[in-house]
Amino acid sequence: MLQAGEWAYTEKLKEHFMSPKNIMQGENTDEFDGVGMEGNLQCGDQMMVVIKVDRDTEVITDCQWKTYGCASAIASTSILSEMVKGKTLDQAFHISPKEVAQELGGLPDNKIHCSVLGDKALRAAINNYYVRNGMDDKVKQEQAKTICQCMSITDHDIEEA
Amino acid sequence: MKVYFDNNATTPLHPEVKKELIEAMGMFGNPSSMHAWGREARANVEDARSRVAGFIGAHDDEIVFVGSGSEANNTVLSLFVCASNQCIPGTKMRSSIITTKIEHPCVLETSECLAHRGARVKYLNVDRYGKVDLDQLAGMLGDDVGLVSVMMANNEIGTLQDIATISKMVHECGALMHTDAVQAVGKIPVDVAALGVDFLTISAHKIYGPKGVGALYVKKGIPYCPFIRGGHQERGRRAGTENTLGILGLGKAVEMRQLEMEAEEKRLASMKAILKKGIEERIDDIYFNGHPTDSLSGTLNVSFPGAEGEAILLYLDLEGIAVSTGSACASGSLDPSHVLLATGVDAERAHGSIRISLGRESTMQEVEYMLDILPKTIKRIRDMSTAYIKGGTHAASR
Amino acid sequence: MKVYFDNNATTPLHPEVKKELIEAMGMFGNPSSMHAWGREARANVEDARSRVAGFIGAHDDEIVFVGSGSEANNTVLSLFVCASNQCIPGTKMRSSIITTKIEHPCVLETSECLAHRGARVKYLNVDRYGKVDLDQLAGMLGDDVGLVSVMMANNEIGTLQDIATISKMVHECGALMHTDAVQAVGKIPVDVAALGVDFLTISAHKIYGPKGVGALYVKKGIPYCPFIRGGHQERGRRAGTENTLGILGLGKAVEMRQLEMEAEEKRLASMKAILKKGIEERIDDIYFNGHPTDSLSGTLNVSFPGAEGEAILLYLDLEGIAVSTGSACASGSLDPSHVLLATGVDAERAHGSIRISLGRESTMQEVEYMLDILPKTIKRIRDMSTAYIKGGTHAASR
Ligand SMILES: Cc1ncc(COP(=O)(O)O)c(C=O)c1O
Ligand SMILES: Cc1ncc(COP(=O)(O)O)c(C=O)c1O
Ligand code: FES
Ligand code: FES
Repeated sequence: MLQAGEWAYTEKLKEHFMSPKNIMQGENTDEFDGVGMEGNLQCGDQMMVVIKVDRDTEVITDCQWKTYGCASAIASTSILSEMVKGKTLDQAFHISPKEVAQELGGLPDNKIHCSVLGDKALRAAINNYYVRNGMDDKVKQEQAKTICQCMSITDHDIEEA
Repeated sequence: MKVYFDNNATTPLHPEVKKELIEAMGMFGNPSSMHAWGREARANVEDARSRVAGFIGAHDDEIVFVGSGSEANNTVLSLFVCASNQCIPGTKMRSSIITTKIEHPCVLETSECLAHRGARVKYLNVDRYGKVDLDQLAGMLGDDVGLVSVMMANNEIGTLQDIATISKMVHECGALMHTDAVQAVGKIPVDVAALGVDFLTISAHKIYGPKGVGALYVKKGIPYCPFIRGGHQERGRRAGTENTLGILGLGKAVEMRQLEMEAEEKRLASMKAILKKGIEERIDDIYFNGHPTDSLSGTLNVSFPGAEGEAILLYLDLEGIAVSTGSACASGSLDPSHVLLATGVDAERAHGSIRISLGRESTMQEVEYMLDILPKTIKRIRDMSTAYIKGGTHAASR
Repeated sequence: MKVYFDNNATTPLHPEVKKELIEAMGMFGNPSSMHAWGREARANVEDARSRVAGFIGAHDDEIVFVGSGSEANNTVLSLFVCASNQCIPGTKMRSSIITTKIEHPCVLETSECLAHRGARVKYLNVDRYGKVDLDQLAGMLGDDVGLVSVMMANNEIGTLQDIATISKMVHECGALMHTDAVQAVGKIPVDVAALGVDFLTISAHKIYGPKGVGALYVKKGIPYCPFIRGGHQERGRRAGTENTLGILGLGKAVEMRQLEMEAEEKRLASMKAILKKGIEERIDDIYFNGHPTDSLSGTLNVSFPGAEGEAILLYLDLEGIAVSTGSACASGSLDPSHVLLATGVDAERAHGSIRISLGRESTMQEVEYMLDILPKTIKRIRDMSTAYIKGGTHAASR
């Protein structure tokens, strides 16, 4: 007989779930340079990512977040918030959910969409930064079609994941 | 501390059931065999049947042993879709079925499949406490209705239905009555005559018996056709070599329930009251789901808006506490509980709910530990929740 | 002396299986639960799945745990009668089924029921040794055939079929192939790839595992729809809380078979040869049924014209020896064995036959005891038999 069943998720995910990094303290989003919000409470998943950006280099200096979400959403956004620090806006925009999942050592199939959420919120925050700074031309639109209305998740996201 | 508060999902074996199983392991005959080994197994299976029958006020030959509560429910529903009815000579089943929106998936999914196969299936609404709408039932009942299936106690919120009243209405229109009593038998008194049901489902593993065995009560004289076919086992009503160990375990589990149920349910009720009061006092912005009084004494379902259910479950798990979100068998599904939605709870509150289900091994120390850990856990999750930020849904309530 | 020679009906638990069950009794979680208790149960169930899969050369996710061999067989056959096929989107099942006249009742009765429900069912003949008529199969196969179900080893006479050849023929016509391998797995090597089957049935209690649990092999990519519906258990392929103890017992049983099968089958074969020779030498006017070589090594079916099977069984029982007439689950029925009749044996010989089935606990002392008691028993019965009075059917043969 096997003694202990392994955790539902990887150890890495468990670590980030137990002590999530960069949770936004307080409620004041005004002190950030970009704010992105995805999902909604009715669907059981919501994510907000806020970023601080060095205007000269376009490097992300801080990334914080809040979520109404499950263990995968919490852990994947925690790890994502670590990954983007020091990256340029452009580099950060192109981090794929797949890379996030890889960092976590894999995710169960039915949980992939949860990691997509953090990624989408980050992209929304980056776009928000561009809009706020009059760089509307830099705003990147998602090309793919939305296949999950409720999560605003696209077929593109799923493939990426 | 290790705290198992998920007794509606499944229960530990009763120590007496363990003993019985260990003792019975040498008894290996096939109850269908005519020789000594077979007769020994047969005698023990029949003894278990008597205990189960006695516990719910049935005759011995009204009890069919099956492989699970799910199988029992599938068996009953499936009686109503045969295109030929060759197995039940002389009976033409009526082809409409009525059930409720809060049934266990094994009833709901089977109903959906039957609908594909030509049955008409209607689903009863429930009120905000999870009670079936009897007026709606009265309106639905008619000449075409063959079967009404209403669960006795709900697994997620614990709400009890008035099966006796429903049976009466159902019989008046000439239909048959089934109740899934998996969560009720062994927790509240169940007497098939008083309930007036034609079919009733029991599962052993919810009452400290083994998993993979259940019983179906089939009232004498009611048209019946086996679901699993072959062999003459169970008087031709369920094929497959009898799960002798499982059946003996169920018999013993029922015997122990008979001895312990009454006192224990009182104990659970008082523990639940303490748990409820403690949660109310220590955590704000909460909602209890299910009926405030007509409910299983060990079941407490509570919503914490702004905190997601799976996150609560897993943070509690890290502290050694087992609870569930919705029903165990729905885990893996991302949809909010169909039961909570049916009671009119909005999706967010449904997503943020957990079920705490106490059992015979639960202690007051465990309740206290839970009351220590749960508030911290909810705070922790709410602190990182978007639902509580400025402009978030619950910002005002803070 | 107590002699259990009815191992085809059911077998005693292997001591290692008993140990496993006793150890596992504390592990009570529901494998669908996400918390620690659930994960422990899940890990153990998946471990058992790997063992079963490995034993028959399948992938883990091709194994579905079920409640019995009968349920597995019902599951496969029932795939072919849904009027709607909503559950298997895009697949329109062909509606003819071919099986044999010597299948287990759980295949034959289900087939009959399917025939009532609109399926066309054809039954293959067997020769006098119980081998399926392959020419007849070739003639029956056509565009309309959806499923062919042929048992691998017969429970009454032990005859083995050439499943690999049959699978090939079946696949050439585009149908699916099922084999009921309940009596084969654990006795002869079984490899699903070599056999080329799409479905294969296993039952634990025939190989020293617990009753009430079995496994169905479902080849990857094959259309499938659950028989028992509800819940997400077994990846949505079989609802009902998993019988964790039973599944662990099956896993252990399979593990022990892997270690012991080869040596033991040789031992059983030599014991059977001695038994056969002894019966031949000591009792006249007898017939062995089944194939002389292509047969299970522990199964010996023999007819004693002039002696009625049940009488033989009960006289042997009085001497402490357990055998069976036909299959255990047909007991209660007074009809002669459908298997023997299909091999062309006349009704009288069929009535006068017993099945002796050896197992891992059988000893040479038991064989000797049997060879001492059986001749006396047959003589005793024949001495009071009308078949042996002057002018009786068999008087001449004396
Ligand atoms: C060939 C065969 N198939 C199927 C079965 C049914 O298996 P179970 O008793 O597990 O339902 C048996 C034995 O009973 C059998 O011998
Ligand atoms: C109300 C209800 N019905 C049916 C079932 C199914 O019982 P089993 O797990 O024995 O199939 C359950 C539990 O899983 C239940 O809670
Ligand atoms: S013929 Fe109707 S259920 Fe069998
Ligand atoms: S709709 Fe075909 S089996 Fe359910």
